[in-house]
Amino acid sequence: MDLGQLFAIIIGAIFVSNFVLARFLGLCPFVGVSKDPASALGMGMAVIFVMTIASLVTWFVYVFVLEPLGITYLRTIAFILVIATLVQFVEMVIEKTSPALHRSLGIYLPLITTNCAVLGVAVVNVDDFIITDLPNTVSFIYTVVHGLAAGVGFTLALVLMASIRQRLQLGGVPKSMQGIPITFIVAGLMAIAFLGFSGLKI
Amino acid sequence: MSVMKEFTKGFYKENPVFRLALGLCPALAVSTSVENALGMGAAATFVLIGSNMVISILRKFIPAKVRIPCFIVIIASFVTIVELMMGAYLPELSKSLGIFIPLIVVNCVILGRAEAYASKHGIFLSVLDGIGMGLGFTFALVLLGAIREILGDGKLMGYMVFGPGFQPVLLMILAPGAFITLGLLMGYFNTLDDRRKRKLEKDASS
Amino acid sequence: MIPLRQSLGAPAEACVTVGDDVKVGQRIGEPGGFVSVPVHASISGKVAAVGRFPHPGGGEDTAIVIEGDGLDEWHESIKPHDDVGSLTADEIRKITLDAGIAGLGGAAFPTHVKLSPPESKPIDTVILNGAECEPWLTADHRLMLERPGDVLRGMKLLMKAVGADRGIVGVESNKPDAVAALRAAIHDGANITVTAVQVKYPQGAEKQLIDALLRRQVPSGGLPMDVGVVVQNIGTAYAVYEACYLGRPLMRRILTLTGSPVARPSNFMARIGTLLSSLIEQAGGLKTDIGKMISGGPMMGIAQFTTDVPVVKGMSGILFLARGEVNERQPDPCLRCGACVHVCPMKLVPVMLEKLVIHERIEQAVEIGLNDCIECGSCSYVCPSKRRLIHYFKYGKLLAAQKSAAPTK
Amino acid sequence: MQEHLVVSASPHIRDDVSVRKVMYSVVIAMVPAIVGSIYFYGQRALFLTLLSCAAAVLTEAVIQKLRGVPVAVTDGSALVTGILLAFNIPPGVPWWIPVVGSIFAIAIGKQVFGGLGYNPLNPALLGRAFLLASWPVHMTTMWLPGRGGTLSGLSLSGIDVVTQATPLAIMNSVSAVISDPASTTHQIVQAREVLAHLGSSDAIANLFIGNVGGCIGETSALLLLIGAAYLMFKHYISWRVPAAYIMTVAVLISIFGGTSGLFTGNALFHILSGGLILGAFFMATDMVTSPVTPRGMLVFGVGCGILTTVIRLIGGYPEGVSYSILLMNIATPLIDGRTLPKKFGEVKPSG
Amino acid sequence: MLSVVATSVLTLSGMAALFGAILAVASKAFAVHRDPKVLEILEVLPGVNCGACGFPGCQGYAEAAVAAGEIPAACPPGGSDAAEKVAGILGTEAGEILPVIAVVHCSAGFSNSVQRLKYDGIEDCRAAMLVSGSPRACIFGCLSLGTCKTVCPFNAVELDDEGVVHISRERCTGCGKCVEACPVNIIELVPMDMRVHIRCSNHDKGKAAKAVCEVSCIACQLCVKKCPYDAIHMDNNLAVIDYSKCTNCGICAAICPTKAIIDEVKARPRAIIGRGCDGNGKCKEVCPVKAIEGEPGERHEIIGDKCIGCGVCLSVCPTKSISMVGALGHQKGR
Amino acid sequence: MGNFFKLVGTLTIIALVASYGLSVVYNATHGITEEYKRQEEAAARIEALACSPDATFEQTTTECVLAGRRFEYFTAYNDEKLVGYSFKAYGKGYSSTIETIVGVDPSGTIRGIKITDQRETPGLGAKILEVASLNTLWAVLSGNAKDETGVRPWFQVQFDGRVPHELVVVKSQAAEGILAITGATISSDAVTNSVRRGLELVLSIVERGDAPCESAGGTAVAGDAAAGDAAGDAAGDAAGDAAGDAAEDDNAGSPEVVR
Repeated sequence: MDLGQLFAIIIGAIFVSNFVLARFLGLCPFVGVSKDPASALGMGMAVIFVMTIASLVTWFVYVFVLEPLGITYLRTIAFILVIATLVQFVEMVIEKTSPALHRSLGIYLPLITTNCAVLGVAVVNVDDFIITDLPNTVSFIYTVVHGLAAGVGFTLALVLMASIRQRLQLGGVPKSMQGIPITFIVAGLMAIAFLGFSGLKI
Repeated sequence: MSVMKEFTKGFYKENPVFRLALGLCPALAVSTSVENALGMGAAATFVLIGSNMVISILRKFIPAKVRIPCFIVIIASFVTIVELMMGAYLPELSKSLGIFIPLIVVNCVILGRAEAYASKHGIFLSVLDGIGMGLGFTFALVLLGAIREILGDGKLMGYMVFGPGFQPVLLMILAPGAFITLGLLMGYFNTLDDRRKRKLEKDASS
Repeated sequence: MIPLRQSLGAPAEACVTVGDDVKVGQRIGEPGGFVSVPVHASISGKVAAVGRFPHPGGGEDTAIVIEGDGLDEWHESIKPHDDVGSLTADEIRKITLDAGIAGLGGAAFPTHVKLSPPESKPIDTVILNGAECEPWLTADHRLMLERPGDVLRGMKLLMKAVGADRGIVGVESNKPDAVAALRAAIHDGANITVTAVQVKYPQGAEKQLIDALLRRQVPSGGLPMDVGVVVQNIGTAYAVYEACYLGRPLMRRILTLTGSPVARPSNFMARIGTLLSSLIEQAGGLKTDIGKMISGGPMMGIAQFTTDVPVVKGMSGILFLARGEVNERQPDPCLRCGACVHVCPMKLVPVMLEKLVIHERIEQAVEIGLNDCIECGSCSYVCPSKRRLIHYFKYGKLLAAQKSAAPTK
Repeated sequence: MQEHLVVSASPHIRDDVSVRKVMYSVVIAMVPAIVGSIYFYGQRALFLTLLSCAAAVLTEAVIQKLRGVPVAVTDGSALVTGILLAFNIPPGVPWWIPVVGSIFAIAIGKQVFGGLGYNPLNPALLGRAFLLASWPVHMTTMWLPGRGGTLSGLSLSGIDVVTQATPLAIMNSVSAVISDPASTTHQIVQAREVLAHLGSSDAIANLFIGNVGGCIGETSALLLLIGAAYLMFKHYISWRVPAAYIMTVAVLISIFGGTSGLFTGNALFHILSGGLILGAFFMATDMVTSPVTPRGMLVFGVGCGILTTVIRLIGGYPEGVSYSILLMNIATPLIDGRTLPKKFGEVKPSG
Repeated sequence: MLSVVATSVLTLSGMAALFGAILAVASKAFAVHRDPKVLEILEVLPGVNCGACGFPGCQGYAEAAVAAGEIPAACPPGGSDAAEKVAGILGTEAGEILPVIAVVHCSAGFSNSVQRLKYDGIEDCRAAMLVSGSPRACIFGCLSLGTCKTVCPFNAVELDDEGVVHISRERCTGCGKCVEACPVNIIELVPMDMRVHIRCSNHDKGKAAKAVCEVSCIACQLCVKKCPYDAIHMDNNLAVIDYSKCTNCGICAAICPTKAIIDEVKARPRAIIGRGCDGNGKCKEVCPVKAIEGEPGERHEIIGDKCIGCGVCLSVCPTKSISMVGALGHQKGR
Repeated sequence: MGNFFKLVGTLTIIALVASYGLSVVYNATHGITEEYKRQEEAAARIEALACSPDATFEQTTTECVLAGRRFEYFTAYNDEKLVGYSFKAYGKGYSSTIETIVGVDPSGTIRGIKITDQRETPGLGAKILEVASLNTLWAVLSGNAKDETGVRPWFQVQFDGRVPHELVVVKSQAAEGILAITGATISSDAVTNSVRRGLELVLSIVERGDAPCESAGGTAVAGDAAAGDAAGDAAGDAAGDAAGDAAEDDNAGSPEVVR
């Protein structure tokens, strides 16, 4: 393992192949919770947390359960089970400890379960870090860092989008484009701008 | 609501992608070509029908508290079946759809229909709903795929549409093209809807 | 015609009825509250009507119409005070109140209220605002030139009333004659200085003036007294002088009548209640068709729709604009050029405030300083898109007030 | 009957600036650069610029008509977008490039959001980014040599200058050669030579005047600065964004931009090349898409500077200006919200 | 080595059991008390968050309702329907909520009333009041700047080309937002079934009122006198309908000389005189619109397009030979 | 408590049934998938080496790790005669790892390559598989299409007869090297660089006979391998192209993988 590589993973996941803008993952909450920056940030934090933990747990499940038993074909179902449990667990904890946060995220907290970014990060991790012949410690660190960075990338896109949408709400947008359509246009334009990060040599 | 209506609503009125804004991730990710769009649509439709059917059967037995995990397990099973079958019989397609096959699990269309429809309706209607929604989803994907493939690659189903002089708009194939196309299509559908509503209102008031 | 709403706060209540005979200086309206001033007759004659008439502050309000008898008899209560030097602070305040003095700068804030700072806020400085608030107006300038001594006498009384030991007259540097006149009138022993300040709109706004003279910033939402300062207008000081030395209530004021359509733009010492139409006659009438008539200056004044409105205490001038001078362009979309941010003397962000008010996000607007806006008009003036910024801010403040006043059920 | 008096809220007098005035001033400010481009690249530059403008104005008019809002193309904003887009394309591209770019810029970059004043990203830059992503070959190879000069402003040997025409692109590729451990000694020597050429006063002078390969309007720092000075004099653009932008690039390039260790970068070369002047004065200052708060402008400029440097030094693109401005455009609402000026007399917010 | 089948089954069901258990335990440990009633009530509310009830949105209303154990205030948009449901959830009896609708007491348009100044500013009545008072010479009347339209959450308010405000009966829910917003207070909530309204708010004397607006109430008192139900009285030079007495007969609207009273009943029944008529002429006397003619002693007749269907004649006919026919008797032009 | 068991029980039972069903499907399909993969690979090896289908292959697993995977190669014999070597190269493309099977003749020149697995963007990166077809949709619909079976993708054809130092991606036809796919330099780079690295490794093993990577499995090698990945990962797609010159970025910064 070297730090340069770790750095590359982080930059890659946040900017270059941003989960939302380049990989199309996690679009439902991206559209849904990007109405105001405050709750976008809350949602983002929740996603960062869940993604990191999910990466960690799915790594254990894959490396210590599925692979040794030769049932890697069950990874989808196993991962989603882990994630669903995890999210529901987190939801209960947040609801108990911070009702305000819970209210601002509203129904989108349970939707993290169905946030394909979370399952996506687990699946990508397997493809990129786990099935390669990296030593376990290295692949573990890469996996967790990648989960974290992907979450940060998601949050970055979400918060930027929320602040733009807040400005767009203050007028201008033609009626038929208001809401989700314009959000997608903005996402497209953001993706164009993010193309500027492509080809970063790290 | 008539059976026919139940079936066709997925196309336009409740089109999962354009109207309900569900299942967006695969809609954008695999709509780079019509071929992929069709494959994804078929896979999703299969899962949709299967899970709607099973959930509709089991709806009486599943306690509310573990409803979501149960649904997910059921859906995930169907997805894995698709994954395995595709790997065996359609290896090329399976390769090009990539991680988006496993991600059908978290396609909001499917869980959404399970939650909103199949867990409340009988098996016949649920299957019908699954077919309708699945076809609507496929329709949306193919439409997106066709636009993007024609403009972005100058091809349709892998065959050139224009002469060799055509310079394809590469952006359409890239991520931004997907977002913008979907945004514009949604806006267009909104306009259509608006016009329809206004006409209805006019008819009603006169 | 004398409107009863002469100051900020509650309007006065009429204490005469139709048919009564009144004399100059007679009290005809009792203050309607603490933040309110009494109203006095400015001519002698008969009360012809008490009813609703157009008010220069906008809309209609109750006014007392006095039919003049041409005698101009003074009311018997009007007599000079004997020993002005021995008046106590309380007495000065009392006289100010009885004389119905309200700030003559434009806002017409009752002067006695300003002179009654709470114990917890000691006042060390009285500032006399000689920075004419607005372009075009020259009323204060004339007063400083013609009655510098009386103005300073009034000022000393004001200092005494609030217990301040320092007095500063701030005059814009483009009026060296006024500075010289005032300086010449200062006699020994009085701790009064005259300072020339930069010519810059809105230098005459009290918070900006305090900042320019003393480098003290009045806290957001606070009053000058929070930094130990009382700011008074030149005209107010003169009115205090008249009240204390001559015993006259505030029944006349100096005002500027100007603008391109006016034949002879001039300053008038006009009695409160005089109809503007008669002032216009005095100024030689109007040369051209007018498009706009404004009570006050061009930046903050209130547009009038009829010349049948009376002079009120807060009226510092009347400005006429010819039809061609009226800018009626429809607003363009905001370019976000930021010019308004640049000019705002309160360091607000008008561009955002406006959008928030338009979309009725009043709480958010208040959060970023809606209520700090002093409505100086700078932002609207510079806006290339001609957006109605100030109008929106006034409107927003109204909504904000309604919102906070609305009872929470 | 006399007409009614007009009653409106104060203030009753207005400055005589207007949107049109601002826009046409920007157009005037770009005239020197247009003239320069015709001089350097011939009539084709003018042809492309006119095409781009025509497409922009026409698109705007058509969309406004379709949307049923007043057609306000005469405000000049579409014209500005058209010119700026033309400034950002190589002079050798086919005619349809600026047309398609303008249509995209106006339709997707601006009118979708409601037109002037509402677009979050600079339309001209979006148009360019769209073209760059869609037709990379056209957009990165179809340079024309400056009048009587070479593509890069110098004559070089041994380096593939046909496809790497802009000075910055050459700088990039020779830097890559130097830092590549696989390069032979001969290659490195050659590369260093080129590098020395690029940093020579001749080359810098060429860059300043604009007699090098590059996009239509970006090459002549001199002519652009004349226009920018006019705009600054008119107070239509603030000094904050360009100053912060250029200073940041200068500092960062000086420190990290060299090939022989820290503090060996040639800041002047980087500032004068790759459209930085055009970007800093004409596009980063775009009122609609940059922050309105004074501190926000500084943050915006610094952000642009950092991103430009990052993209130039380690990114996939040699110039980086347009992407960094677009990226900062995205962040503008966020910056505005976080950099509200301190209100006059603001007391420390309690709690 | 176990077969793939066995491994799969064991692993997956093991995981399911484990996670199920975790969740079950956690749901107990982190249980939050959330009143299911609040959620139920939220379901039946219209969900427009209009705030007409006085609470911050529907959620606030629901919480308050549960906390109080009764309906805290009416939900105007939801009407009695929602109230019943909420009451059902709370287990209390809903009070009868009379459906109400907003009515604008002014019908001045640009061409039939006098402006006194040229307003240049924000299209909003409240904002206009700030700078100038009403641009109309009639200071009681509508400003025609459409604040009621902008505040209406249900798109029920329209301004026509003349600047006259119309409120859609179908869309108005009686939430009262416009009433609150109108700076000249000319909007009132009246019972839904009231269809005849005074469309003026001018308290000036007749001459002054007429001078500024052609469709103003000139205080002629005709309606007060003619109203068979004593439902109109004068309040400071302005006719006011007492809605508790009004029967929508429309007489006042028909006789008002300035058309300041509007009759919204589109289709009125028509009186028909049957065979039993003995020609006593009582109906002819009372008919406010002179729609009955006939010689004494002979069967009287109704003049079709004059009858407004007020039904006054019905009560005076000694032979009970007058009847009202259909609601489609004639269409009153708007 | 009964409730508790009901919850857990339901979930467990559903998982049980599901996993049973799945494992059955798995058993049914697994063999087919594996067999398909094996056959495809074998066919690809033969195609890449352009040798007779009867050739025999001998697998060698080395100590080296390349692109995160243990490096293996095959030595091909036809009638006991050495035909060449074949190996699988992995390159991290834009959205996937591209697998390429490379055939090398004993002299060290490439005989051919065959890309066996890729999930690059259709219309962009996926053009590494594109056959330069001139048939339009209309031609196909009207039945006028020319027969194009057996035509190899033009991108892959470029590799034929190349030696390691020629494996450089270029942007214009004027320059010598592998011509990149327009707008997809990343994918082009991924293939080219992975092929070159594998080729260099194979040659150093077979020519010098040494196993040049004692430290296989150690962190250093793993890191290096991953660094190769990262460069690919970090680079966007159309982008690199647009740079017009970023062709060499992949190997510019990172040291060669194997010493």
